[in-house]
Amino acid sequence: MIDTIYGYGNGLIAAPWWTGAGWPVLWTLIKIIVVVAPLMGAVAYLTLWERKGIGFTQLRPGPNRIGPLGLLTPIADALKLLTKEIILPTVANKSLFYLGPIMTIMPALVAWVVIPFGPEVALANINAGLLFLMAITSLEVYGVIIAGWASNSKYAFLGALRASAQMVSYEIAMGFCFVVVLMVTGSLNMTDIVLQQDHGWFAARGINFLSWNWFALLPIFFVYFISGLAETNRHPFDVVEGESEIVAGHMIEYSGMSFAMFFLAEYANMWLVSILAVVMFLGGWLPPVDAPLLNWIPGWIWLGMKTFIMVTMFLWVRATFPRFRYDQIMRLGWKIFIPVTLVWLIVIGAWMQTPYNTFAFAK
Amino acid sequence: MTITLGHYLTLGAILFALSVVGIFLNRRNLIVLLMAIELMLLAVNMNFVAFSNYLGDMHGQVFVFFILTVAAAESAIGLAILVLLFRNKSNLNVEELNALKG
Amino acid sequence: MGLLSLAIWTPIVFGAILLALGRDDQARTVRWIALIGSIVSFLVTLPLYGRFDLATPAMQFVEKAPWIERFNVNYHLGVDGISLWFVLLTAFITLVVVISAWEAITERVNQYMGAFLILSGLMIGVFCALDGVLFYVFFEATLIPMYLIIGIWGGPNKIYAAFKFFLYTLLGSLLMLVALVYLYTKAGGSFDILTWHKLPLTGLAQTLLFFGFFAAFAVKVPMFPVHTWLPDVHVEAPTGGSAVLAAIMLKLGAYGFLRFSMPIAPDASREWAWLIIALSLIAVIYVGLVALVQQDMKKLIAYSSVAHMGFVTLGFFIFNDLGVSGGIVMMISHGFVSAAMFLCVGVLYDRVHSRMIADYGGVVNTMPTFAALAVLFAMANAGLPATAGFIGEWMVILATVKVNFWLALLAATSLILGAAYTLWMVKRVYFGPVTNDHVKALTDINAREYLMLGLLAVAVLYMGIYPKPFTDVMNPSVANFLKHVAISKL
Amino acid sequence: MMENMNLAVVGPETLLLVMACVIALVDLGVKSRLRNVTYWLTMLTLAVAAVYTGELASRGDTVYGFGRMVVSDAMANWLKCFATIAMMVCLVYGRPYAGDRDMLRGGEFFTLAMLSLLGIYVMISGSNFLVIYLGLELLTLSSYALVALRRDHVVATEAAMKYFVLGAMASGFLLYGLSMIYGATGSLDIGTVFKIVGSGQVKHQVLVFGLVFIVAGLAFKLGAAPFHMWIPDVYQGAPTAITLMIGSAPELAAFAIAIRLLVEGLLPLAIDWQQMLIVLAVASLFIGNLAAIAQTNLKRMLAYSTIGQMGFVLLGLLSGVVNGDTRFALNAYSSAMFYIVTYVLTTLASFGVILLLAREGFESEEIADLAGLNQRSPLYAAIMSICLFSLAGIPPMVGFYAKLSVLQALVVSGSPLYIGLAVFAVLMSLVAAYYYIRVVKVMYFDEPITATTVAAPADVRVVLTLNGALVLILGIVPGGLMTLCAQAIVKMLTS
Amino acid sequence: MNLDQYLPVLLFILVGIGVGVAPQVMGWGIAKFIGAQKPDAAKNSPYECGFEAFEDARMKFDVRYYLVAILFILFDLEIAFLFPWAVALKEIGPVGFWAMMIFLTILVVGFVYEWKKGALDWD
Repeated sequence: MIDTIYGYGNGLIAAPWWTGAGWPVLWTLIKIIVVVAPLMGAVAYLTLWERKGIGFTQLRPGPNRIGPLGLLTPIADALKLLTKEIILPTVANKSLFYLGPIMTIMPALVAWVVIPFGPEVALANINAGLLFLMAITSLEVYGVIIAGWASNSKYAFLGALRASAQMVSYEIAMGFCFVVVLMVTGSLNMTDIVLQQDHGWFAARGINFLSWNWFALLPIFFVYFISGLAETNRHPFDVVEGESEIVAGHMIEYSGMSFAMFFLAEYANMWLVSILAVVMFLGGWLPPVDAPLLNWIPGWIWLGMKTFIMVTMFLWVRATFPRFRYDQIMRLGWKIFIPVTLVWLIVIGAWMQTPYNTFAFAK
Repeated sequence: MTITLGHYLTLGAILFALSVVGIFLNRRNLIVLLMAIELMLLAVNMNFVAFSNYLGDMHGQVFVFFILTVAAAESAIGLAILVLLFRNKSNLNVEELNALKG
Repeated sequence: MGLLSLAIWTPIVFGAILLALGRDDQARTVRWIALIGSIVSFLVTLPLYGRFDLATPAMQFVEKAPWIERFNVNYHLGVDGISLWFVLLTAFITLVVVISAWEAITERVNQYMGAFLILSGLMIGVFCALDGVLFYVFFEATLIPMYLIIGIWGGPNKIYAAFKFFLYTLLGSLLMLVALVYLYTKAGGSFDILTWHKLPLTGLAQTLLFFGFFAAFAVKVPMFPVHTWLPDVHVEAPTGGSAVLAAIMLKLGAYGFLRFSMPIAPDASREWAWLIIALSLIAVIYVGLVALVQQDMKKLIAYSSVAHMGFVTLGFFIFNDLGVSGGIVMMISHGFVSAAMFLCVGVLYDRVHSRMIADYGGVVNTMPTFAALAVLFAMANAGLPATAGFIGEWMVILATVKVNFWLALLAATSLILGAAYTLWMVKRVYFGPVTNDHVKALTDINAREYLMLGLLAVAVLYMGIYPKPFTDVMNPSVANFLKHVAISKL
Repeated sequence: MMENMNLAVVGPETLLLVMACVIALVDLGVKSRLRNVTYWLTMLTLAVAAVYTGELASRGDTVYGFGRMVVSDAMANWLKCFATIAMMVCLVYGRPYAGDRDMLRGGEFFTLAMLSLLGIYVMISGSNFLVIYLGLELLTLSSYALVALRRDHVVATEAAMKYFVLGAMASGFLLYGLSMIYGATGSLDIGTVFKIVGSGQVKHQVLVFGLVFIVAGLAFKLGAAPFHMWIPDVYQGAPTAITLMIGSAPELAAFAIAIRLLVEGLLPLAIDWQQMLIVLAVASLFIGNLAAIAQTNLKRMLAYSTIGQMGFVLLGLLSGVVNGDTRFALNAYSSAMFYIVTYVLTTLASFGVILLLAREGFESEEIADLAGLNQRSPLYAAIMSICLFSLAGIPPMVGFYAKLSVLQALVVSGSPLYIGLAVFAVLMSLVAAYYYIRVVKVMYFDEPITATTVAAPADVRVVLTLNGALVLILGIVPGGLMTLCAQAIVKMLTS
Repeated sequence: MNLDQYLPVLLFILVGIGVGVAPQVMGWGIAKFIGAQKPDAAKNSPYECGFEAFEDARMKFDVRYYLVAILFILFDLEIAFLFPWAVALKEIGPVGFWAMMIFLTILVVGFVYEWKKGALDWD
């Protein structure tokens, strides 16, 4: 069906500029919107799900006024933010002040370009997918730093410093996690990473979910998930905007839609980290067991389900754990995660040198 | 218009020239100096990658990898020295680096 | 180890020992060791004369060992009739200088004595070296101890003098270095001086080499326009420094002409002889006149040295037997006489602390013995017959007459001028009534000074009365030298 | 790939690397102020490395390793051996000084010294642009950190900053040149580059374009004018112990890469780089020596003198090929090598004396601070003056033979231009003699400003005396070292 | 090399920037339109819990942040080295594995050094 649409569009105008450049661009834009629009919706409703979920944990109803079960709350929030006054502090660097939110939201969205939603379904099935992901998510720090610096406010500045230090610290642990995944996959291509998990000693016996990376790389999976929490500045690593200390961190001076950008980016990142976890560790769109019924369910549903579970974990953690102290955060990142990942990296590397590794079955 | 080796090399040369000019003409801030140095290495990288691709030889890209790493180490040390200097002098003005003369 | 090596290294070893182990609070021991060292050094040079074969012009006591194989540089020593006496002279003067410093030097005695002993060894090395690099090394190395001697123990303006000395002489010798390297190349990788003597060279090359060497040696001699460092240095240098400088170091330059310039570039030497002769005559006459008006005894003797050395170069560049021999004899005699003159000034200076002629007068009344010796040396300096100074001047003038009468006449004015400035100084310093309290308080020389001046007096008289041992040694070599120089290399 | 790995080639490097790591870790547990354990461990390692490289060098084999990426030949091993000894001497001299100035608080002093030595090794052994570059960076990065080791010292940090900026720029230049050569020849391997450039198939303009940058980068590293700007500032600003460290052993490495790049790699372009080197040499001699006269700071004066001395090294390097005739290569390069080795030896002793005189809170950097040193300590005054006379090229110090061999290399070529250069060099060394003997004058003729005697730890005293004596002894018997250099260069040229 | 695959990346970046710019412009426009734009000095001054902002906010801050930044640069680069190695691990065999182990050993030495030096302590 998609091919039909593509072909129809391509035939719309017979000029070479259209078939050569115009239509592919337009087609790509359409695809991008197909990804971004649901993502925005998911982000919006994640906020609601978060409030509802936490409310449930704390034995209260959560938002329930606007729409049935409060289902229209995100829309109301959006409207509110849209109409709020945008404040530009007098001492701020004007252009940087506006650049901050852009630099925050842009990477959070762009990273989705390499996410595979199915065997052949990815906006850009590039060979250096994971590398691209690392590169683009690293830019996230710029948004924080620029916002903190441009605000020219002590709280913002301190918050930005803290946030960036925390983010870069956990980025290292996360990078090591990526490396380990790469070792067993042997490819940077996200689709390959998923497909590789379909092979292995367990997969050959039908219990596919044990061949997924999470099992063999369990410590790495944990480190990745926790680093993901820290990367997104989520609980319990949310000292960045610890209300009792530095109010709202680097976004303190922002209001209205500018603030909404940060907000959107944070939730988009949560989705991103979750879906990445799924792609890298939980077999992406693959069904857990090699059964006809499960195989019949479309891959994107599996992917969606897994991702939803992962993102719910974020909320669960938030509802459960108290906030870390900053020094504890740094200690966890540097002194525990890095050694753990290093050791596991070496173990996996050594294991792969032996003929007894489960990855030997790959392809 | 196809992009040829010459274009890459020209870009590299322009970047290189920019960085040299940046180093010599910059009189305001040391950070800019560090950035100019990084830019210089990037210009070299541009050359190496372009040549490597043109020659179909991997060694140039390997070289780039090492240059990147060294550049990182270099900027780490540069930053460290910068911090020291800032703590000692409380500014990063190039023109005020004048304790040494003769 | 050959005799020449012994002659070179004995004083250097003694000097090094003094430098390394001597301490200021043991000045007495240091002096005695220095004395023993200088005596031993002198004694080891005596067999050179004893065993010298008077019949041959060839190099004798030759020692040759590879030194820097990479550049084919050899430790190549040897003496012929031209250089033999300078070896002995150097050792002798060093002995005298060590004695002269016995009481005058009280600070850092070990360094003073050590510097002189090492200097002595180095200068002997210059006279013995038959390898270009070896020669240069010794030639240049003498700068260091001399620089320190002038700078540490010199007079009030010593630093200026020391710098002037060092830089003037270094400039010259660096150009010589280029010349040496050029010769090495031309000779196909050999630094052997005797090989260079036989090396055919083009006219241009000879001229360039000649001036390369000229730069080094003319400064050292010193010849007329570049002589200005000498008076300054003499005035500031300590007595011993002046003595060694005048007696031996100046001869290094003149010796260089004989060993390098003339035999290696004979054609250029002949071609440019007029220049050297002209400069020499200017030195003799003009500098003689300058000497006449000096108020400072040391300066006067310094200018007189320049004039005398002008005579020496004049003798060399008229290219005949008598002239060259005369020049060499004059170098030796001047070695004795100028050293003695400076030491006499030193004796006075130690007592009165002044070198100005005007501060003295009637010294003969308080120091009769000393005055007698001083007058003897003054006469020798003026070239009076029966003293050492006479023989050389006479030979050179005689040789000049053979070439050109008018030149000889001009040269002969030196006798008049020399007599004038020397004897006038003698008159003002030693004779007449006692002019001031300082002179009245003078005491005559003690045994040590007597010994030192006596030794020199014996030498001066002996050479003046019986010069045959000196001329006998050099005759075959000089003859051979002139024969060689007469042959064109073009 | 595997079969020509030849791990033995990097034996000394491995030793240094392992021990550098070990020492870094051992030092973590060290409490003493002077870091005795670390110090002796470092010295032991360096001693072993010196013996090891010396042994390899005297064997004289030329061995390639890692697919011709590294080479271990006689020249490399001798230079490594000398560099190691130089580094040991630096550490002996520098330790009391560094201890007084709280530079030993962490153990970085020794670790960084070892790492910079490792960089020197890699540079010397590199036979591939990449390896040379990595060695160079290891050396310079360690040096930057060493210069900034006195964290609370404004001048030192400023010097570090200048060193960093200009050093990084020099690396950038060198790299840019290398990238051009790589593009033109398609290889990073020096031997291959040599063959391809020699075959004449490559466009000359591209090569020369790259060459200009390479020469500029090398000139930066050697400290030749007009790329000398960092030398005076860094020499003066850095703590003296560090000045010594960056002024000694690294010069050997800079020489080695100059030989590797220009001679082993780009000899067919000699006509082009010679002209550049002539300009550099003349400028270095002129600027270095004239600027040195005006200095009152001893370290700064020695820095300018270094520039002048580098002019001589360049003269040695450039005289190797005359109008495409390589007959004189051996002569020229061995004279340059001899020059640089003896220069390092002399520098060690002269900075050793400065270090020795520097007491706590007093740097002894001004020339005037040496006043009357002879009265305070005749021995050290003698050592210093031996060094200065050696630098001035007065026999019988070793510096004279260095100058002689370079002049000889120039004159032997017979080219009038080169003879003219020799005369110019000679005149400049006269200028140099002026400022060198001025220091001697201060030490011997001036009255001391303080009467305190000079005290030094026994090891410093012994090593310094040996070092000074060696300058003199090598001046009396220079033949051995000269032959050694010649043999090393012969092996390098024939391989 | 197929660069076509990168077209979506480029476009997505543009879209991403657009998503950043558009709402801000929109929010600004709407706020202006419905009159919710009433800035005053107090409102526009930096937030300081009610105090006057009496000095520049870009003050000197703790050196440990620099340390983290520097360490990050270094470790991130190690990861850059590990990336191609990890991808190719299956092809390069034991030699590649051991080469990287040497590298990691040195890295670990550096890491231990930092740790013991207290560079990783935050208090």
